[in-house]
Amino acid sequence: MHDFAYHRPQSLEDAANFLRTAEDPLLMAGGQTMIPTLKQRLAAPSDVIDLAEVPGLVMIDVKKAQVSVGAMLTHASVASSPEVQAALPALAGLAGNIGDMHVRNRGTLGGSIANNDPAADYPAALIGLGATVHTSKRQIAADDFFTALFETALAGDEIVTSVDFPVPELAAYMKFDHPASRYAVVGVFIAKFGTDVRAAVTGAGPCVYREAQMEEALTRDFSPSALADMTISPDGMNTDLYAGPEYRANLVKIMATRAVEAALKGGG
Amino acid sequence: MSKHHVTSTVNGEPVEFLCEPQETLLDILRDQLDLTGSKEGCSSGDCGACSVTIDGRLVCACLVLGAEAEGRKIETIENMAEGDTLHPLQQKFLEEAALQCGFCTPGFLVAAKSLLDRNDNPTETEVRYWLAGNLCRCTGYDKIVKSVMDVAAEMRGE
Amino acid sequence: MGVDGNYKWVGKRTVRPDGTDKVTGRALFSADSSMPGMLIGKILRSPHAHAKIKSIDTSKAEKLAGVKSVVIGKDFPNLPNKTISIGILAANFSEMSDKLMARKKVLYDGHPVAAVAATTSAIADKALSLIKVEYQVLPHVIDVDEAMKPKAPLLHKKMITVGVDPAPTKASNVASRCEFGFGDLEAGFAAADVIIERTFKTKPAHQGYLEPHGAVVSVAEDGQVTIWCSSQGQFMVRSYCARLMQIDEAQIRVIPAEIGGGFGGKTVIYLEPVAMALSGRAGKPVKMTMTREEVMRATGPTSGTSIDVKLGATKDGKLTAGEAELRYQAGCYPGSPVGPGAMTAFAPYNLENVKTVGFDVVVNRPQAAAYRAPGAPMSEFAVESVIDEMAQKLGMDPIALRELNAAKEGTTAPYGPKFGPIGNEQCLEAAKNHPHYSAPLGPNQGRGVASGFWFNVGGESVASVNINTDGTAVVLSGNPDIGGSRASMAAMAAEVLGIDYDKVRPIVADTSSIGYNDLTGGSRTTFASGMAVCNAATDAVDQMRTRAAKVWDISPDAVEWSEGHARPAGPNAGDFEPMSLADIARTSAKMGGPITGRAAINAQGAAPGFGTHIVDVEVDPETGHVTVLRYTAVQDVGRAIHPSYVEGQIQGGVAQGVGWALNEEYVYGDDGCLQNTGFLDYRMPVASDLPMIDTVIIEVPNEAHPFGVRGVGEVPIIPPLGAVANAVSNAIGVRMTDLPLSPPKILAAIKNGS
Amino acid sequence: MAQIVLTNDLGRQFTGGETTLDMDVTDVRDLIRKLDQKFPGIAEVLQDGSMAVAIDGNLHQDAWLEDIGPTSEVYFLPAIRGG
Repeated sequence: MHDFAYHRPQSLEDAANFLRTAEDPLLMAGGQTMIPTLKQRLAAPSDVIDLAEVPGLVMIDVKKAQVSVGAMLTHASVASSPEVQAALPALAGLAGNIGDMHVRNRGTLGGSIANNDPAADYPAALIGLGATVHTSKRQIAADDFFTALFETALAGDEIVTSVDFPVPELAAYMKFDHPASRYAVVGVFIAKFGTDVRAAVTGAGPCVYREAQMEEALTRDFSPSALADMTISPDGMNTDLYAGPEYRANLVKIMATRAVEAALKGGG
Repeated sequence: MSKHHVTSTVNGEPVEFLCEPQETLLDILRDQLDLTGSKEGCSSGDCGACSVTIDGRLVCACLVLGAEAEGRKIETIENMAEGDTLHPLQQKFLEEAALQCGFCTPGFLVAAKSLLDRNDNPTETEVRYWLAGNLCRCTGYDKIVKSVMDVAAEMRGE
Repeated sequence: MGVDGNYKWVGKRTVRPDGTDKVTGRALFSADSSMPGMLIGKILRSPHAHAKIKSIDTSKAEKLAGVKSVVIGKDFPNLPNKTISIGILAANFSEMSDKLMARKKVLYDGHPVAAVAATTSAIADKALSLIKVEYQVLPHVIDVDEAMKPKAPLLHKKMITVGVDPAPTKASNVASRCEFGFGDLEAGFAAADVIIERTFKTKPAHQGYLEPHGAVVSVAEDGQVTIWCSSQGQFMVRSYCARLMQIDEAQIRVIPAEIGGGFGGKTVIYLEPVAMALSGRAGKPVKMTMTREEVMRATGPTSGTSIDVKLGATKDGKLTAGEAELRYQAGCYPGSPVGPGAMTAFAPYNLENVKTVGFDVVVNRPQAAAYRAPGAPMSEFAVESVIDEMAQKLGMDPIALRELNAAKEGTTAPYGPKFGPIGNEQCLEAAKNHPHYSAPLGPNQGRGVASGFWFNVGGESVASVNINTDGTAVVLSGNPDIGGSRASMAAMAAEVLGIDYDKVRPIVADTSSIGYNDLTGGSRTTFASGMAVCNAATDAVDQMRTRAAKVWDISPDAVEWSEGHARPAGPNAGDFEPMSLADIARTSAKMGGPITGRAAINAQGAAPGFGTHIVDVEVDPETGHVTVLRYTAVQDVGRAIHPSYVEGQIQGGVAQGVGWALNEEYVYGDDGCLQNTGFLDYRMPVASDLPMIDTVIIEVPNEAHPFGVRGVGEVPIIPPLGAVANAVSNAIGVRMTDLPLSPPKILAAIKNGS
Repeated sequence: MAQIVLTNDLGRQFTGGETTLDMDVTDVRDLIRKLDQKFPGIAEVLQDGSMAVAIDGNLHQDAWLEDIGPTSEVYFLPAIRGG
């Protein structure tokens, strides 16, 4: 690791102040991506700002139509919350299949979405459910939050505080995970709100996105067969050591179909 | 960069240490506190050989900064036995030959204990998924999984 | 004693003597030791796959505060370019030295070019960044078939293929050609009703030991060297360091740390001579440990291969001829395991006409290191795949086809000699009769079977058995305990001495405390060192019989040893109260001094091992994902000294083989640099990837060993590649020939139907 | 007479292709000595540790003192290393 200063602010304001004043600051939530990145010297921040002691970021608030999750809540906490399991099983299931137990015990919602890894799971849930991101400054609709590869709408001194997930009628997330990292080679989050259907795809492209033709087809007929004749174009899809665009395009359709099946069976 | 003065509890004992911001909890445990039972197999959180618990939660010590230990309770493999009595998992690993080279063993034991502390009736699948963050190259996992299942059964009084 | 005896300790599931230290975190592995005043050593590595080193400037690094020594290639002795055998290993020390620290050229991404020792890890890192190396990048080649093409970039401009007549006049990347076989291939194939020809490819796979290489080295002012390190052989480390650094073996003491896995990958050294050079210059001890990235980039995986197999059979299933050409990546210098690959390829079969030809090919990768049954998993994968296909073509059960053609006692092995008593047929029969083999399969599921063969080796071993005056024994042997061998040594000693297992303390001695031992490898330890331990214990027993005879004033021949007691026998039977080991030991001072049994042998008669594996898989036809549903491994081990650790060896070998078959591979970029340098991208199986692995132990004793041991560790990694590939092929109806069987590859095969 | 079988490589290098020989020998050392008389230079290769010998199916490495019976079958083959 390069040299850096470590700070542990006790309030959101202090944390934001560090972001404003430090030369090249980096926020740390669970550190599960950040610390390996620092070790590989792929990042060289002047200051690391640990959010662990900032009050109010570790919360779950489950209401009938909305599940709110604090930015510093770990994946394990979301996965094991009986309230989340009851209200939004697709979200609990998604959180419970991120990485491995060690990662889930440290990794957080806020860290995941602020990093916006193209193969991360949470962004699919935010887009799929049409969530709202609360920050230290404002509210941002999920559709506006994830802007590009590893980029978000967050300003330099802005900190994610929580996310509101609307509770859908039906939802499910299915991913084909990378055999080693457990990141999504492709993951598809399908949610049905009355007549409105959202289909979010992660892993396939440089950034999480909504698959419009899928949403239209499922809006007409929320069943696996509605996707049967659909062709997903591999254009612009990711290539990595594991798989190429054609394989990913196929997975988008397969995972979406399985997500619809799972959603109809009650989610997961 | 200035060192941080950190106060925490390690294996039930109050501990103070000075650490550079870049030092991980694993560095502190091994190099400063002489607790070399936690092993460094990858340094990227992928092998689980450095498994410890922080405030009761299973983590990879290589992906925690030393400075983060401030005010936390850390438990390592060195505190798993009580006095001269091995933890039932340690005893079972010995009896069932659930270790070969022994390098991954401390991490597996810490991880398995963390599971059984929460769930004394895990299915084989639950055990396998809970331990999926720990790599073993010698055993094929068979005897490790069996040992954990057996200890769970004993803990339930079966 | 005797191979058919009933034993008190041999064959029992005892608790290993080093177990408590290993479950409490107390056991010291290579990175767990420190010395006062110790420096941290680190290595600067080539970022290029192939390049000329134009210059190295270390001046800035040397001036950095806290840096105590810096070394580059020219600081190491130049050595004669000749291959020398040491025990069961062979090495060219000129090449080995160049691999440790590049001289004129770097030959792979990760090749060391300089090293520093500094007071802290951070200063050492900083010093590495201050070393300036000017490279002239050269074209590189990674794939073995590419490397054999006439216009391939050459790694060594003067390398002429050995083993070809007349010798080629032009240099190439083909280091050598080897050939085995006998009979008349043409006639054999002419007699065949069915001939199958296929080409197979496998990727390099890493041994994947969890403990990265590490060493602490102290060079004292008088030149005495002490090395604490983890390796598969402390004597190997000593021999190699002495030759590489041109000092006497007697000046080096290697103290073996616990070893966190090796699987062949720790039969070579990477750090110790570098740490010696750094420590010698700095006048302080130096500790070096590799990162996982360094392990992946710069330590030996096994070869990637390309193999052609041709097999002929009559319509009733008699194999008439087998032929294979094997092309193995050696890495940057010659030395792939293509020889054993060629020798083992057809070994489970009785063939009258057989020929295998192997090519050892240099490429811009780290030197291939031994990996469990070096060379055999790949060649036997290729042959076992063709056997499976042959069974399909003939409409025969795949085990029945194997049984019909099985090598047995008296069969001429494809590499020449006739087999003695072997357990090949017994393994096949046990597999056929196992409930697994007849269990029903569901949709998208497939079953695969494959056999495997490995020679097993013996070699030099020394053991001492010291009898203590309280009636206990300390057993010294010289092989690192990589998977429970202390337990086996203690059990065998307890059996011979006739005392309780708990009264025997086995010690892995350092190079200055015991005579020379070949390393732990080739499945030799329980066989060869076990034989030395048995002989040493017998030597101690003979001494105790002699002492009892003196007490009783009878001939030593009239004293027998049983259940830990000297007993008068023959004409004197019943004349005296038996004397226990403890009784004799208590008076040892009065009766001539301490009792120490010793044995120094070159163990001969290692007997071959065979195994047959059955695996069921389910293939997701929409994604190509493979789930391993059930696994059964049958193996002839001669005698299981400790059945739990025998099962463990088999289960571990299976897991490695499954990883090799399904997921593990080295991925190189266009620049020849390794892209997956960590466990995040190099996928070894985790617990959730595998089912329970059932084992069936067959015991066809090896008459050469006091308890019948054959050796266990190598065979179980051989069949999984073929078994898994056969299972997947059978599940999807398409023959899979290119490992690893990644989901994209399988899906493409399903879609293309070929 | 014991039957001695050399590898094809040894045949190519030293014997003009001949790989099967009948010889009167007592042990491995004696065999190597007599082979070298017939095929000068072969002893160096047979003794440098790169070759092993199988006597009546039993594999021996570095074993000069191993007995060879009057009707033994003796095969030279590359030494086996291990992992």
